[in-house]
Amino acid sequence: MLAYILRRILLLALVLFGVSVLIFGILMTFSPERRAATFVTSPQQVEDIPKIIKQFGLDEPFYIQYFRWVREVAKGNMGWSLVASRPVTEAFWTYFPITLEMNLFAAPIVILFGIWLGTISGIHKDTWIDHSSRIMAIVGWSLPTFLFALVMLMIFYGYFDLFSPGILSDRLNMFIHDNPGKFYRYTKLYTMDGILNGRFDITLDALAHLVLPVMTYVIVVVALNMRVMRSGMIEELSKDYVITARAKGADKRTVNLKHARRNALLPVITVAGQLLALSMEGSIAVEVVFNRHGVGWWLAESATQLDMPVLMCICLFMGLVFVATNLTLDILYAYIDPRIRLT
Amino acid sequence: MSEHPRWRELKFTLHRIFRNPSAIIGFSLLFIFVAVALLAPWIAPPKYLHNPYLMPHKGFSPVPKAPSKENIFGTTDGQYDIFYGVIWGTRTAFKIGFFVVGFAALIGIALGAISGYYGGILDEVLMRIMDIIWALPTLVLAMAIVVAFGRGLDKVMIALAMIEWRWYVRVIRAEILTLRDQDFVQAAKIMGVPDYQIILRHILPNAIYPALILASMEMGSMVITAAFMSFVGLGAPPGFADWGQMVALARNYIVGPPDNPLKFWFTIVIPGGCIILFVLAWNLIGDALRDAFDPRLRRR
Amino acid sequence: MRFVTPLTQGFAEGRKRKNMKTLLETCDLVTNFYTYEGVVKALNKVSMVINHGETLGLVGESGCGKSVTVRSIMRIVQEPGRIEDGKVIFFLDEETQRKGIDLLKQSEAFMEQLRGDRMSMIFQEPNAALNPTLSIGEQVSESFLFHRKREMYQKILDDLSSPECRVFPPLKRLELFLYRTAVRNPGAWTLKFFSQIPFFKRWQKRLKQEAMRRSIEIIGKLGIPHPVEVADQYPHHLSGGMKQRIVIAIALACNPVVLIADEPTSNLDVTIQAQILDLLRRLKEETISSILFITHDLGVVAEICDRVGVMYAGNLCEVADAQEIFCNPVHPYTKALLDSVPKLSTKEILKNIEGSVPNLVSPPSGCRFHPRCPYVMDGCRSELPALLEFSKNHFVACHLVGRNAAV
Amino acid sequence: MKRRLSFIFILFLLIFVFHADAQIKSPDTYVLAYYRTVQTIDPGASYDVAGSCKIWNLYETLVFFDGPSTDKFVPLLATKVPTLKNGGISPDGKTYTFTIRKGVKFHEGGELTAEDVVYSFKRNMILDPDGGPMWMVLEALTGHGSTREKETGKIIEGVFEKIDKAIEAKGDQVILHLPKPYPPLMSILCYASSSILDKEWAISKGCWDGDINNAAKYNNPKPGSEPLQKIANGTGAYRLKLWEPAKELALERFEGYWGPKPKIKTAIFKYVKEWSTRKLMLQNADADRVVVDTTYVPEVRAMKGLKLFEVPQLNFTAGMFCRRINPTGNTNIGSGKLDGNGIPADFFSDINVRKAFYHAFDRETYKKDVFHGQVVAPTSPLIQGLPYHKNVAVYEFDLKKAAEYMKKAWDGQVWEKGFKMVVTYNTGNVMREAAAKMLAENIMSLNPKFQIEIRNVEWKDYVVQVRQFQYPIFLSGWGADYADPHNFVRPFMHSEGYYGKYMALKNEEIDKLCDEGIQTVDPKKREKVYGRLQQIWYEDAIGIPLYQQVIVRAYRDYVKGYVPNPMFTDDNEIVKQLRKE
Repeated sequence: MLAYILRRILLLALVLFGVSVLIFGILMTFSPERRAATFVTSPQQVEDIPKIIKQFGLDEPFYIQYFRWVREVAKGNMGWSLVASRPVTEAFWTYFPITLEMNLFAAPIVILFGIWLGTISGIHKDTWIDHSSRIMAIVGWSLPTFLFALVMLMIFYGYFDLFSPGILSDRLNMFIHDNPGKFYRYTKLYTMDGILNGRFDITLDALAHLVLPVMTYVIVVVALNMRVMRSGMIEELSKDYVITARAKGADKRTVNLKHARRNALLPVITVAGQLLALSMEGSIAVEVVFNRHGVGWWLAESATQLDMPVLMCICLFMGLVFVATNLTLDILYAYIDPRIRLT
Repeated sequence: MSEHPRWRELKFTLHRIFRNPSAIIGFSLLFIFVAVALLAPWIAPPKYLHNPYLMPHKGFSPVPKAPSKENIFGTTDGQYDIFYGVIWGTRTAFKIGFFVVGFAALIGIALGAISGYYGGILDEVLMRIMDIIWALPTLVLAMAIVVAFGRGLDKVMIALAMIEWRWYVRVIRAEILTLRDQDFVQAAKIMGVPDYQIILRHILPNAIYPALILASMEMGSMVITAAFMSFVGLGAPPGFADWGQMVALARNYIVGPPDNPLKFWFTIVIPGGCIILFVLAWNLIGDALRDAFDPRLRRR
Repeated sequence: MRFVTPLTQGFAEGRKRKNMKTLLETCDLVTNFYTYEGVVKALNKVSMVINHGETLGLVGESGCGKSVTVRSIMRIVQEPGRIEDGKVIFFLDEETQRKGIDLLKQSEAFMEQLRGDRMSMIFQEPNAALNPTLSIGEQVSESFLFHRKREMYQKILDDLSSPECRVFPPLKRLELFLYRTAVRNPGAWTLKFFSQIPFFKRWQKRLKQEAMRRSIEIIGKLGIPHPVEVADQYPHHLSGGMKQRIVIAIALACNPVVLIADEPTSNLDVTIQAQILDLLRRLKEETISSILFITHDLGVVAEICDRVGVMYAGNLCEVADAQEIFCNPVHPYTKALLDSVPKLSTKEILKNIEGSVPNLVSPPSGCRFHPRCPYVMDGCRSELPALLEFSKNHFVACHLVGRNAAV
Repeated sequence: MKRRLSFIFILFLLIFVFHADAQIKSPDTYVLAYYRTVQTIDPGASYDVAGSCKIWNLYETLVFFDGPSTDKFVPLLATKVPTLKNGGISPDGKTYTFTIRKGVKFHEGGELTAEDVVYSFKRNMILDPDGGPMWMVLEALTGHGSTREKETGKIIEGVFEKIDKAIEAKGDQVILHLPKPYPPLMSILCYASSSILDKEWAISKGCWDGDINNAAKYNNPKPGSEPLQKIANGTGAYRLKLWEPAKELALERFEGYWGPKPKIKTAIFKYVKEWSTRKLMLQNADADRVVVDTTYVPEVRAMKGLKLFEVPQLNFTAGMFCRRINPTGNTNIGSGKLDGNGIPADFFSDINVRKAFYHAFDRETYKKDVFHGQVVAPTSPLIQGLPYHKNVAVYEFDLKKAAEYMKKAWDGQVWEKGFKMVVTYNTGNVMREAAAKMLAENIMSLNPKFQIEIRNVEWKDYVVQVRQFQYPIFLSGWGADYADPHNFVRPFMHSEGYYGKYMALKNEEIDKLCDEGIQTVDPKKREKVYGRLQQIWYEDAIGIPLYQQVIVRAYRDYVKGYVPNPMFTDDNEIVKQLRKE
């Protein structure tokens, strides 16, 4: 077990190195001029591009620049983000909680709701329940997220003036900023902090701003989970031990929920893991539309404006998340499925 | 019982597939799309012969015009004829799907099969590489690649293909690892059948189903991803007949003027609907395939 | 000049003659499977009888509907199978002795009460028959939790109320209260309520412990070394034979009246097979009254069965005492079946049966065996022969026999 | 099931909680939703509209534009505006004298002195980061466009001494010494880069320590490392409350302000990229004003409860012909020869080609369709709102004429062989996209042998490509730094000018006129010079004037007090003049 984890950590190192080299390599395909141009914000400034290239040594060979970058990172300096116009690490820690918060609400709903739907339609295979719920899920799945998000925005915010976009309404935001003494940012998550500080209005307000993003995200993503769960259920229900259980005198409910579902859950765990690992890019469109300035939004901005340090930072982070999730998943697996032993 | 067993199997599978209502819906939808794609030049004769994917437009006004006689689906931002765009967009959609999936599947299956079959150091190395590739967030990588190699749908397609192959490696390899040690493969080995034949004749045909299912699912989702790229501004240029691009172009008209918020419904509903139906079709087919192929769900 | 009677009366008389009580009886059982290929007519009016204290063997080629028969009896036919017609009459206990209960007419709930309690089942494939993600103990104790709740409640109550049991008083008072209500009626809402609340739902802990204790006990009875350890192991830790014993343990947990063994030994190697058979025989003497033993292995039949039913393509074609069957089989199929078994005594080469089991989507008209029957007559093609008493306690469904008997 | 129900339940609960108020949300807070990111609020470094317009609220300059005017000024931190008449400007136009207002407080409590003013100018000039705004002041006060040489990036020796001499304090007076007369100086002094800092505070924050000898090490910091990037301490009516870059920037009323007390207590500038979102915020009065692209003007017109201002801008966009395209590895000119599938590198050096393209551009449709008539169709870089502007002739839309010129071009070869090229615009700019397409389609309609492909390129790629002479035609614009013809004529027409260079213009007359125009003070003379220049633009068909934007500012109708001024883009907001009622 321990050896296993250790090996995984080694792997992590490998992954991070690989990822960084890859992304760096891709970004290096730009001409130095182009990369210098990222610092330019108005036509007048274009004059200074050669100077900028000099200043940052953008015309030096790949490995030199790469190692310069590594050295900086080792010093804990991930670079300067133009999009956020502040150091990348600092920016990351301001944006990350926003994305995290959204996913903290979305993920459980996605997973549980998906499992629930999957179980239902698995049990009632080929009945109208099955078909309708599947079609529903797939339709959700086939919606382009940004489109759906905009529609949601129009319906709720446009018609009913509900759930305004953003993260927190100005009044409260200003309040928080005005008296940092009264409102501690323990977790950086507004909902949590609101509770911890006994300011439930803030929690509620934050929730109100979360409703639309979470809803959109859930409806789009749930299909993934539901599908796996469904086929899992169908498969398990066809197995012999189910009959054994029936022969024991187990009632349908017990058979479905205790015997079949337990086994059907295994593949779902994997999917859930993927969801977790991908949640960040999953939230790009949502964050852009609902004007939540989280990592997803930052990513979109940086990718289009070619904010290299940001891309690097986020890719590395995602690599980290990915490996970490897989590790936890494997452990979870071993816990749920007695047949698996980690070696 | 004289016919070849695999052939019988196939017939049986098809039989199963078409018992499944969702499959019927899926295939009929797909059929319509294929027909439209093939007949595009006759349904909507192109204006610029050197590039039929350029949507014709009268004037430049950004304000969409409601459906009328000359353009039956109305015009979108920039006065592009939605009807034309939808028709030729079908081709684009298929292009994206087939290119990305085909390319990715080819690489993925080849690599997966080889590393799964031979295992050993080769497998080890490939798996480590896979670990790295998997750790890369799809969209980020896609964006980076596109920004690096320039905008445009072709770039998006290349970028996606360069990422998606990892799925097929994973799927195929998993299948092959289970098949590799089974008796019929061992038998073939003992009989001295060359490896490539074993892989092609004995293993792949049994391992291919998950890849097929995956492929059919991806055919749809790739279109969505491409649409997303257009949304971020990295996809097809405005005026290019591509559903995703049209949706992205129309996104500022989802919310109409307050007195009549649905004024511009057609700009979003028509191309959006196309995307949804297209993806829906492939997904339904994918589901049907899964139900049909999955050996554990069969014969019942 | 012998008087010919249809099966049921025949047995009615038979019962009068030597007071052998019928335990379970199926009449014209019809089960179909609605598959994509079409309707598989798996059972075609199967009628048979299991008496108290006897072991009935059911033999036939694979796919002839043996398993379907028993699953239909227990009403656990899986999708897309459906029991279309017929009766399954169970003579459960004294008051139902006269006219038994038709299981097919009972509610699902009733069946759930019955299954695993009065009638239970052993399965062909021990590896598949156990839930891989539940511990052995859990799986065995389930049977108790389903059928022996009240009894266990009672026991726990006694233990609790006995002075030497030490529990934190208020908790004890609560538990006492709960278990009393439980004994009075297990479905009381208070129990449901308490089972929902996080902390208090632990009141059922004792019940689980009790069930576990019992299951360990029964596991031990079945001759499994250190049952305690085994109880919290998982199926994949055990060997095939062990698993099969566990399956049997599950089946016998609530010592049923009738045990249905669906090819319990066919996937085990010979030594284990022998052990399992011994085990069954022993159990038969001790606990269970009757066994319905399905197999395609005539040797096994000869070893443990009192009576034998031969099935072909969803029909019961011959029923008789084991001796009778082996000494003078009547139905051509039975003959063929016996010929195809190697015998030490004779040197003759084995005969095999021409053709194969017919596809039951479109079964042959009339007698389903006629395409393979050496003595086929035109009557066979048209109508299905009824199961008639050929000689005492020897029933055959064949036109030949009908002819002979008539003469 | 339970889960889903509870989810829906929460949803409805929230609906009830938050469906409360609909009228003026928070009367003393002003919210502006826009979509340009602020890089820095250091007056010496900020050179983008987004940044400078925040600075105008935080800091103050000596003088400022008088209401809507671009060439009349009101004193701000100076007691009066220096002119030739009141002797503030010396007759030779080389010295400017300002008397500093008394009793002005900085946010952090410091008192404004002449010393502060002197320090501020020097400090900013010394800072002079790459791509910064300081070139204007530097050019005016030292004659150098930068503190560093263009190519090498080395510091020009003696430049700091010049800076040191250029400005001095006498009691409560500040005197600027110019190397030569510089007419636009006054409007440069209004620009954010001439804001006044508090000397002590600035030094304490790590700015230039006031000793000219170690100026060099304060010169040209890396982006983001300029000391005042995130902090501000000016005399402005508002102090910086919070700034989360690329998210929001909040201003708070400075109670110790010397002038009349502003009505708005808090002003929030929100970064909202998605138009639909911005629009809905305006519609629901969650924003008091949002930045509206010309494209979407009809939508805000349709909205109720708004007050719209149409503000012509001091900016100019043109389609410019590159007369010496760089053929190496250039995919935009096809074969690079006049053989029917390409164009020669000097294709546009033939005036007939230029005129043909000129005639192929349909100004009327362009105006009507793309701008809903909401635009000034300029005739030359010297646009409306600038002094000495006059309407010169333009080549009207006329495909026949275009065809004729094409026939003449390259003595007929163009017409018979045809050509093939790529015209690019920068991604997302609808106006330029339309222009490019219009040109291309009209030209292609002249002759099937003409093939023009339209491509879109990310703006930053675009500028880089332009600098490498990659594009035969490039569409680009220029916004006013200060309201003087020089700021427009030079970049577009001078052979050394920003665009002139990349059009490969070579015309001694133009260059002469440009330099003359900037060095003469006498309005009469200047008028002649700039009149001539505008004429040349037409005669030489230098470029196709596309548009001079008229932005539409969409306020909620309860916001009062806005005074339009062409100098300010729609990101800008002088908050102190606003009130909600």
